Amino acid sequence: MSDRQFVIPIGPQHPALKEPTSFYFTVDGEVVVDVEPRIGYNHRGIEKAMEVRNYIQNLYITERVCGICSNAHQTAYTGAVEEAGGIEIPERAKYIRVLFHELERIHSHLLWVGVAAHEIGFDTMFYYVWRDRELVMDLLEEISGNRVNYAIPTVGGVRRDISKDNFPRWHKVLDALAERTNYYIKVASTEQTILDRAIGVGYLSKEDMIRLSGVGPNARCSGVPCDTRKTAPYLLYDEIPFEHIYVDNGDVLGQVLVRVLETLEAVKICKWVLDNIPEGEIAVKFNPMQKLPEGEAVYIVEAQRGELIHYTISDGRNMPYRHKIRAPTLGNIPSLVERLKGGYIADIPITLAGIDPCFSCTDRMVFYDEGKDRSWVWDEEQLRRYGLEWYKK
Amino acid sequence: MGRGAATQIRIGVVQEMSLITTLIAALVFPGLSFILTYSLYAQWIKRKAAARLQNRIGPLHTGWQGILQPLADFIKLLVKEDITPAEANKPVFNAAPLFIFALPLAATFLIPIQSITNLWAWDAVASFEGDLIMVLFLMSITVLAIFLAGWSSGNLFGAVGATRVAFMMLAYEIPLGLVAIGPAILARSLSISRIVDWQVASFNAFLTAPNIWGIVTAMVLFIGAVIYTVCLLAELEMKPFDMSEAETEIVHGWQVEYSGKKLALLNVGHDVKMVLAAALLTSLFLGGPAGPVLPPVVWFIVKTTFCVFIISNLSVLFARFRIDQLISGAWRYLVPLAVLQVMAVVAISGVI
Amino acid sequence: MSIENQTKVVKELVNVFGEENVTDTKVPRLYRAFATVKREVFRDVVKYLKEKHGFVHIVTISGVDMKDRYEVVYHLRSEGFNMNLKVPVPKDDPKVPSITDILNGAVLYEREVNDLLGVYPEGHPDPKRLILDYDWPEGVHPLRKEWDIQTLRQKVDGQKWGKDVE
Amino acid sequence: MAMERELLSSLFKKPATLKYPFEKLEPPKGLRGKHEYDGDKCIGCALCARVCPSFAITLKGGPGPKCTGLTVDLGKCLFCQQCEEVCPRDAIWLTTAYELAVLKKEDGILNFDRTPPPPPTPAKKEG
Repeated sequence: MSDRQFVIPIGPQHPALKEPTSFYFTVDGEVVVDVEPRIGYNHRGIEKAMEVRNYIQNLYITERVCGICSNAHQTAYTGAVEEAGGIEIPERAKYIRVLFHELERIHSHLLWVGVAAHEIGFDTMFYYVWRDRELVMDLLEEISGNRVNYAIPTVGGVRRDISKDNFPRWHKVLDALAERTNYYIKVASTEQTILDRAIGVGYLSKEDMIRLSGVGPNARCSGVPCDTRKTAPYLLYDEIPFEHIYVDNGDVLGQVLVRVLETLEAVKICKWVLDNIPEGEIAVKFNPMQKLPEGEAVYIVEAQRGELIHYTISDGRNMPYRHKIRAPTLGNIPSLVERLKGGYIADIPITLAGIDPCFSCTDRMVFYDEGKDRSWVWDEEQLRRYGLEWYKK
Repeated sequence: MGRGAATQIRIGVVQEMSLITTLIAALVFPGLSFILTYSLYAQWIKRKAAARLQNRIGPLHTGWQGILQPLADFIKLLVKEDITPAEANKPVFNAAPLFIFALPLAATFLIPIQSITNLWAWDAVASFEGDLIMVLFLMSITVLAIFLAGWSSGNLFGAVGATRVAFMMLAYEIPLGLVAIGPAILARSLSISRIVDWQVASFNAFLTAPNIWGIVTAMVLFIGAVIYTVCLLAELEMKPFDMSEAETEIVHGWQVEYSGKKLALLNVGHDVKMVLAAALLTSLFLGGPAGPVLPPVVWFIVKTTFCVFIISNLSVLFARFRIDQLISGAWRYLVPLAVLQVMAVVAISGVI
Repeated sequence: MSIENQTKVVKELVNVFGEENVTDTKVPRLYRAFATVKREVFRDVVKYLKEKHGFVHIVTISGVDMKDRYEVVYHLRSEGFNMNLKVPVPKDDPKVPSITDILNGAVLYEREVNDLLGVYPEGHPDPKRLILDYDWPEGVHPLRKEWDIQTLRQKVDGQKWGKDVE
Repeated sequence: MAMERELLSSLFKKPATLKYPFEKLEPPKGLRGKHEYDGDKCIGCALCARVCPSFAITLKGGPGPKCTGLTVDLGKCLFCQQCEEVCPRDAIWLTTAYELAVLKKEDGILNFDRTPPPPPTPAKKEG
């Protein structure tokens, strides 16, 4: 390190990061030379916790791996468990799962557009996008009973049915969403300050992206056609007509484009589901204490942030022997580091936000404090005293 | 504004002032107390306007429509714990907020607002030939104080913010000065009061005998006002030029280590600076506190409120620029435009 | 891509590397294949798959404690086709050859397995801790089955974990 | 400048923000909120406690007929509605009450009581 370079720590607590993680940036003036990521601040031991809960309880644990892609995790989890246990789910359940998968994609992508606008200092767009995102949030809350953790897929089907009477109204909401998304596409493509901050920022070529195994919109913006819904269709995606979206910009603008265009596609898929859903049962019975036969299964879905894999091993009990989750963000960190190198300090937030990082997903395994051999909680008074003592030094 | 109303405008004359009136002018009205109260009001206008433009409510519960919220925030910050980092250069770190607060405040004393002996006349607390230069000088010195504040805090983000402030000054200081000279050339005076007088006189003359040169002058000055507003946004470190405190990049830039009383001072200092910016915009381009029927101070409040609204609107309209984009943009567009504007002003002043 | 093609790829693997090195192959459904690969030939298998069949994408690496051995599962992908290579690792010698130089994307996953299961990737360019804290005790790997939550909980606050769980 | 028109039109529109404690949003019908319990229907089968993913439900007095009610720790609860789904007698269900903030941790624990049925008569034992 020459004397002109210094290290800027970003995180674990930093306004550009919505979740705790840490990056050490070596900068030369305003230019980033090297990056060292450090994750694990949000490590909750979910994979270990799943080994002592039965398959129904784990449903809700997987949902809480991540707040935004809760339904994607559940879809992957139920898919893996059903595949390992040889359970066939009813046709109608598949439609409802797809509906939620796509509604969640709309809400997640709109959320991302808002966050990205905030990262480049465009708070106004952030407020407006999040206001309009309430449309889909309200829709999800109405169908599932919760804004974030829908708890809709269950082993053997889905938990709540949808009523035909509401379809005309939902169609209207989806139309409104498409209209607003189109408006934001227009804003993003005509507002010069946004283009200045997005074009050429955090560029990564297709070859590098393939080499570093990037996933999701992060890879598709560099021209890698890697949408699992197209390459290895699951649920109903081989029947649904929709576009495989990828652009070869390779920069933040490409990420914006991929996400907003995918939002429009997701609206289309939702409308298709509402038009084509068959009547019938929504779930086959699965007892909470039911045992699964021995076996293993890999289930890969396309979450909003990219390919999400659940790998489950059953040893014949009513709880998994081992359940492995790999969230998309972990797969995107190597390419993110490449994207950050050579950029400006000012571009760090938007490049970081560009992969739509979700470190809750990424850190998910074990918590145990070995040295102390006990757990404890501090109350306010103790915290205050600790703070005072710290400052006396 | 009708012709009859316009003729009612009286031109302020420097009154003979006793010591007591001078003290009252400096400390109460239109000096210290008025400016402080007014700057809190301006902060409320800024916040409320930004909130409404963003389809939010904004301050609401403290006072009518939350008008006392800035005061409440100020008091809250006063009672908060005041931390000086161990790494900081303590004398500089402690003194910088005072300068950041006091320098813009001193500059507002040179803005003509209201004479306290004559309800229908305007007058600044202190007015002398060349006070425009003094105001610009005080504004530049404030930037130096800001730089020292960030640099002395011993924080990496503070240091980055401080260097960015200094870089930004390179970008906006020159067009800011150039454009401010335009009205001064036309008024053939470097005194803000004289510039206001000239604006009123020429406006009245225009109303009695409209001619093409009046319109041309107004258009050239309008371009100047636009450039000036852009530079003021950078001076105030508001979006799209808030890269010196950009919270998503460098947390809060040069302010990052300030807390408690010092942060309260910094915030009020920022508001005073905003009032100063709006007042300068008013004085140089909008005819200052002059207006029909109502006393000057009312016109001053109306016009500066309008300016604060414009600033607030502009600051919610754009994404943040990068520091290199600001500098290259300023030197590529703003500086040549400002030079052209000054040349046009010189040409016009030769004609009229 | 059809299931016949996938079966062919797996068969080819067995033919090229020998039945003693590639065992337990199965193709349960479209886009999925499993195979157990000996540690000695594992790097060559990955190289072969990358060059011959376009398995350039590594999805993740899972570490499993199978009681008598550890198993490191490499989930590779070519387009949609997902190949899962299991590499058994004996408990007294928990090491696997690193494949980061073949598939660059594996760099973090190998560190993760090293952290949580304690299977060291030999030849990894930067085998630092990834998830666990730097002052986490050496040789403690949470995903090993001896780190049982029941006993752990008892150790922490003397309670049985999960009142009614079997 | 792309959003200026939208911004100015917002000046004359009602803000999107709800003045929350003063005006409240009607929750949708299916919202998963606070628990409700009917002691007369409960048979103390403990299914809800066994299925709860976060072990938020405890049976007072143990499972079976001697059960005297439930405690539900809302601090632990995930509001997944699995307890309602699994209950064979519909004795526990989720309402749409969503204002669950409390000042003390202990106030967040719902306490439901149930009069246990009279001990089985000797005649029943014989049968």
